[in-house]
Parts: sequence; C-alpha cells; structure tokens
Amino acid sequence: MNTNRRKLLVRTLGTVGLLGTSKVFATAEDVEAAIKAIAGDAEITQGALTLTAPEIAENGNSVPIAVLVDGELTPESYVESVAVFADGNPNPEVITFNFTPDSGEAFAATRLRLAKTQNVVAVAKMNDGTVLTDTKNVKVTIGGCGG
Amino acid sequence: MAKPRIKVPKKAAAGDVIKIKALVSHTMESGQRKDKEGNVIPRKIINKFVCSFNGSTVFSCDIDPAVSANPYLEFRAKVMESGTFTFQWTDDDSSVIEAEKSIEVA
Amino acid sequence: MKLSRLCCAVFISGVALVTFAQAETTAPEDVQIQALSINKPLTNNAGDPANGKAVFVNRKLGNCLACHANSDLKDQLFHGEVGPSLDGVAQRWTDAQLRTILVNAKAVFTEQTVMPAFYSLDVGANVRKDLIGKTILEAQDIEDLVAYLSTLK
Amino acid sequence: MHVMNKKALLTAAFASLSTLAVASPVDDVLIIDEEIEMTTRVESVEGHPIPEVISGWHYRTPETRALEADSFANPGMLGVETGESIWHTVEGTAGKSCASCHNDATVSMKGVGANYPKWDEKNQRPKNIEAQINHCRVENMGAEPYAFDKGGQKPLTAYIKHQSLGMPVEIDLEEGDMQAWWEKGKETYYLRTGQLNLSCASCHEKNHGNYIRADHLSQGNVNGFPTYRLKQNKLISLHNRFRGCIRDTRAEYPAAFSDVLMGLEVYTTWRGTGLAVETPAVRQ
Repeated sequence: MNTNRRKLLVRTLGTVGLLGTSKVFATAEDVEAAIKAIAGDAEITQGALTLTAPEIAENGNSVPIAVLVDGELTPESYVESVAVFADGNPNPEVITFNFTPDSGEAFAATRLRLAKTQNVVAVAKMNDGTVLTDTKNVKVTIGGCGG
Repeated sequence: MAKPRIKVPKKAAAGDVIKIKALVSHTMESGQRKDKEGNVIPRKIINKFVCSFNGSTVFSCDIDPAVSANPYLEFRAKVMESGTFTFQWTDDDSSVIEAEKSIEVA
Repeated sequence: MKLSRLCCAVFISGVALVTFAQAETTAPEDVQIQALSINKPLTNNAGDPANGKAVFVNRKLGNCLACHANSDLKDQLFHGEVGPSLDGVAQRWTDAQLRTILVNAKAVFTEQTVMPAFYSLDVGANVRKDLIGKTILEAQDIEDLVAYLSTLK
Repeated sequence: MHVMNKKALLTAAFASLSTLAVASPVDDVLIIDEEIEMTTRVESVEGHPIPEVISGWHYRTPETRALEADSFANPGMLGVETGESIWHTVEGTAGKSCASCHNDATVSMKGVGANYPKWDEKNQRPKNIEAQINHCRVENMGAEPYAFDKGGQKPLTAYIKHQSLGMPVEIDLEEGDMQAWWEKGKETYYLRTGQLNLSCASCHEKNHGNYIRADHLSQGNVNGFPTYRLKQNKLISLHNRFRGCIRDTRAEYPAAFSDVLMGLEVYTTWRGTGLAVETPAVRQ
C-alpha cells in the first residue's frame, strides 16, 4: 500500500486551509462599512489627506505609516479625527487619531501590524462634517527560507 | 519595564507647531496569537493615548490590536505659552502609564 | 460552494488511493544517475503538473520560489534570486536531467551548489533527529515537479 | 552538450527577475541622530574572502534603515534603557550593582563592546559580553548567573555594547588560544548542515545581495547585536540568531555559548572587523 499520495493530498489540502485552521480576515467591504459609519451621508473626497506607507514592508509586524491633512488647524476649521483601517487584517480597525485646534497640524505617525499584503485606508473627518480618504497598498514580505 | 520615551523640544517660540514623539514599552498582545499548547493568548494592549498641555487635550488616539508592539506615536502641538505636557497610556487592564515634559515658550 | 469543493477533493482522493495502490517507487538510495540523467521516473504514476506547481510554491515542500524566479507564477509576490530564473528551463534541460537536478543537484552542478537535494540522503551534518533518513520531498513530488517544470518552455 | 547547459544556466542566473526593485546593497550613509556617522562599509582584513565588508543595514528597506538612524525611533533603545537601570540595580549577597565597581558605564564601558570576545585565561576559552556579565555576577556580586536570554542578559549586553556605538569592531586573536577558536569558528561557518545542506557561507558569503524569497541576504555581520528584529519585535541575541539560522537548515542546533557557537562568534566578529558597533541595530 502506497501512502505517499494520501500524505501529499493531506498536506496539499492542509495548505489551502481545508484541513488546516484558516484565519478569518477582514475584507474591503468591512472597511467600506466602517468608512460609511464615519461619513454618514457626507460626500467622501480625496486630495487634502495624504497617507504615507511603504510600498514594500520588510516585516508585517512593524509597518510605519503617517497621515497628514493639508492646512493649519484653527478653532473654526480643524480635523476632528483620522481613522486608519486595514482590509486584510483579522480586524479592519487599526487606530484613530483625534486632533484638536491645539494640535496645530493634523499630522500623526505610528507603526502597525499587517497580516499580509493589503490596502491601508485613512479616513479624515473635518469639524464641518467633510470626509476625506486616501489608500495605499502595502506589499508585506513573507520571509526567506524559514518563513 | 522601561520608562516611556518622550521627545519634546525644550524651547519654542509662541505659535510654533512642535514635533512630539512618544514610545512606550508594551507587548501589545493582539488576542490573535496562540501559545505552544494552542490556547489563544488573551488580548492585552494599550487602547488609549492622551496628550494634554496645561490641562487641556492636544491630541489623543484610540488604539486597536493592529498597532505594533512598543507603540510609537508622533504628532504635533501648537504652543502659545510655557507649560507642561502630560502623556497617558491606558492599558486594557485599566492601568495607566503616565509621563510629563515641560517646555519653555518665549 | 466550499462544501462541494471539499466533497470533490475527497472523491478524487478516494479514486487516487485506488489508482495508486499498485504504485512503485524507487527508494532514494536506489536511484541510478547516468550521464547527469535519471531516465527512469521515480514512480510509475505519471507526474501531475498542477500538483507540481503547488509543490513548487509551497514553503513547506519545494519552496522553489525562495531561490528561483518564475514568470509562470507572476501572481506570487517575491521571487528569489539565489538560483537562476526557471523561465524556459524545459528548453535547457531534458526531463531526465531535471529529475537529476531535483533529486540531487550536486550530481549536476558539483558539490559547490547551494541547491538542496530533494530526494537524496546526501544531506548536511547534524540533520534534525526526526528527519534522519528522510528526504525533503517524496518520489511523487519529484515526478510532479518534473512534469510542471517541463511545461516551462 | 552538458557544458552548454551549464552556460545557459549561468546566463539565466544573471537575467533572473525579481519583484523587489531595491538595488543591492543600498548606497546610503548611516548617520545616527544626524550626529554619529557610522562605518558601514570597510575594506576587509587580510585573509577575508570578501573584499569589502558591508553592514546588514545596507540590505534593509528605507523604513528599516530610518528606524536605526533615529535613536529615539529605534525600539531597541527601550532595551538599552532597561539595561541602564539594571546597571544601577544592586543584586546578590555582596550588595553591589555593576555601577558599584564600574561607575559610569558611558565612560568605563566605552570601547568594551567593540573588542569582545576576549580570551578568558581562567576558563581557557573566549568570553563574550554575556559571559563577562555572568562572571561579574557570580564572582563579584554574589548573584545568580543569567541563563541564556533570560533575566537582564539581553538588555544589559545591549547597554554595554551600545557604549561603543560607532567604534570599529576589532578583536585580538593573539590573546591565548583565540586563533584556535577562530579556526574552529571558520570550520563551523563553512560546515553545511541539516536536510537543506546549507552553511553560513551558502547564504552570507556566496549570496549576499541576493533575495531568498522576500529576504535580502546580507553578509551576516554581527556588529549590531543584540539586534532589534521586527519579526519578533524585541532584542535578539547573537546566539539566538546563530541557532535560528542553523535550525532553518533543518539541523540540530548547538547550545548557546557552547564551544561551537563561541568559535563562531569569534570568527564572525572577526569577519566584521572595522565595521562600527551598531548595537542595537534594527533588522527585518
């Protein structure tokens, strides 16, 4: 009795997640829903918000990102928040930066975990209800020989 | 445990927008990992960060498990007068890490 | 949808087990290399190129992509460059030669090659205890890889 | 016929495609905090098989390189600060801390990390910083020695080595039997191990600058250890990394601080002669 083929099949199936424990990831739809929750009926525009993220992240455990909304913050006109989402992580939420007129500038940077290659999405909400977005695709490397 | 690392300029001119960097030692256990026996390691992260100046909030953030271990934050603040920045990191277990930095504004 | 695919896989595996019950494989120590070639397939089951492709990519099996770029796998990010690109490899080598390179690349490229021997016990020092006497791949994996590589023209 | 095949193969090797566009190694200068210019490329010492020794920093992405260039952003500095507090902490029956004997580490430890391993006359083997710390703990402090990677071993080692930041690595092979251990280490460096049959040289000498899947292979220099590795998000000791690499060849791996790995530390440190101490370096 040759068991090679059976073993191979089991291994192959395992790798595609049929027999292995597969993680459940967020989807682009989850992120869209989250944006909708922030924006409500407001129109979503692009341009004034810049999300900076590496094209290739050497390690998904620590991916530097920064957000910046153009313009000085004043008590009359300021950015309330910039929320960051990742559409391929177990949960789409990453972080929400909350600004005040005393922030001076709507800039913030941090480092995040990305489970795999995916889109990072930033959503800014202005005090007048305007909503801005920017998206960057980050390719996450997957190690060398050892994985 | 290491103390939080904070970088605030010692001096600034009134109206300057200054750079602030903050780094705190924390494993940020995501709640997604399993130990060697296959049990889920419970989530334990810093979930909130607040920076205030002379008592009023300048910047804050709500943090999810997707933020890396030893969370790093960089942001800006507009300073009009001398005073003290306070920094608070709140853990899932409700404990709070606190730090302060003063600035002289001419 | 997912369920039907699973059923299908189970069905095929059932058929496969029946079909391969009489399979004969050449043990690693019995493999004959002549003039850089292994002319006799390692099993009497024809190689399956689709599975060969899976073995090629799989990091726990061939992990060939770790060292070799391959345009046929453009959908996979990050191709290695430790070894040559495998584009057109079937035009450079016969099946019997490809089989030799996979079984024990040293037989073709001298001791200097860093390519592991995938179906040989000619391995490095201090092999992990549970892997002693075991090859990286099984005979059928090699045949499937040969079948896949022979499509890269 | 076969000769032609090999030729075709070599030609193909040069034409190999990569989805990663970074030239290798990256032409860049490491200046920490816009202040300390680091020697990250240097002509190698006599007898070295590679003409130019290059720090692993040059093989990393712009983001990882930036992390090391800013001592505030470098998360490894959290470990260095922990090391500093250990330096001043009294432990053991003698009621002493490191500072009790060595005072200000920024003065007393300057240069120390750049010149280890050194010959240990008493034990007739090389000692690294970790061994020296344990020697002090047992002999002078009356404290328990640190187990491998446990207690304060990594942060204290990082703190001590960090005092040599920017200083060139240079070890003395004339001391005691250091040369013999260098030979042993060299053997280990070229020994092909495991089911995958790879030596240190297979990746770090023959293939530095090439990608192995998504990993840009460096020369494997050790001038930045303990190193902050993004993969584990913590400081990683040199012997941990040695073991990890050997394990990845699917081999049994030697114990930390065993003769085999002490020899390898002597040899790999020598290979990096002239590079600036980068502890704590930041790597992928």
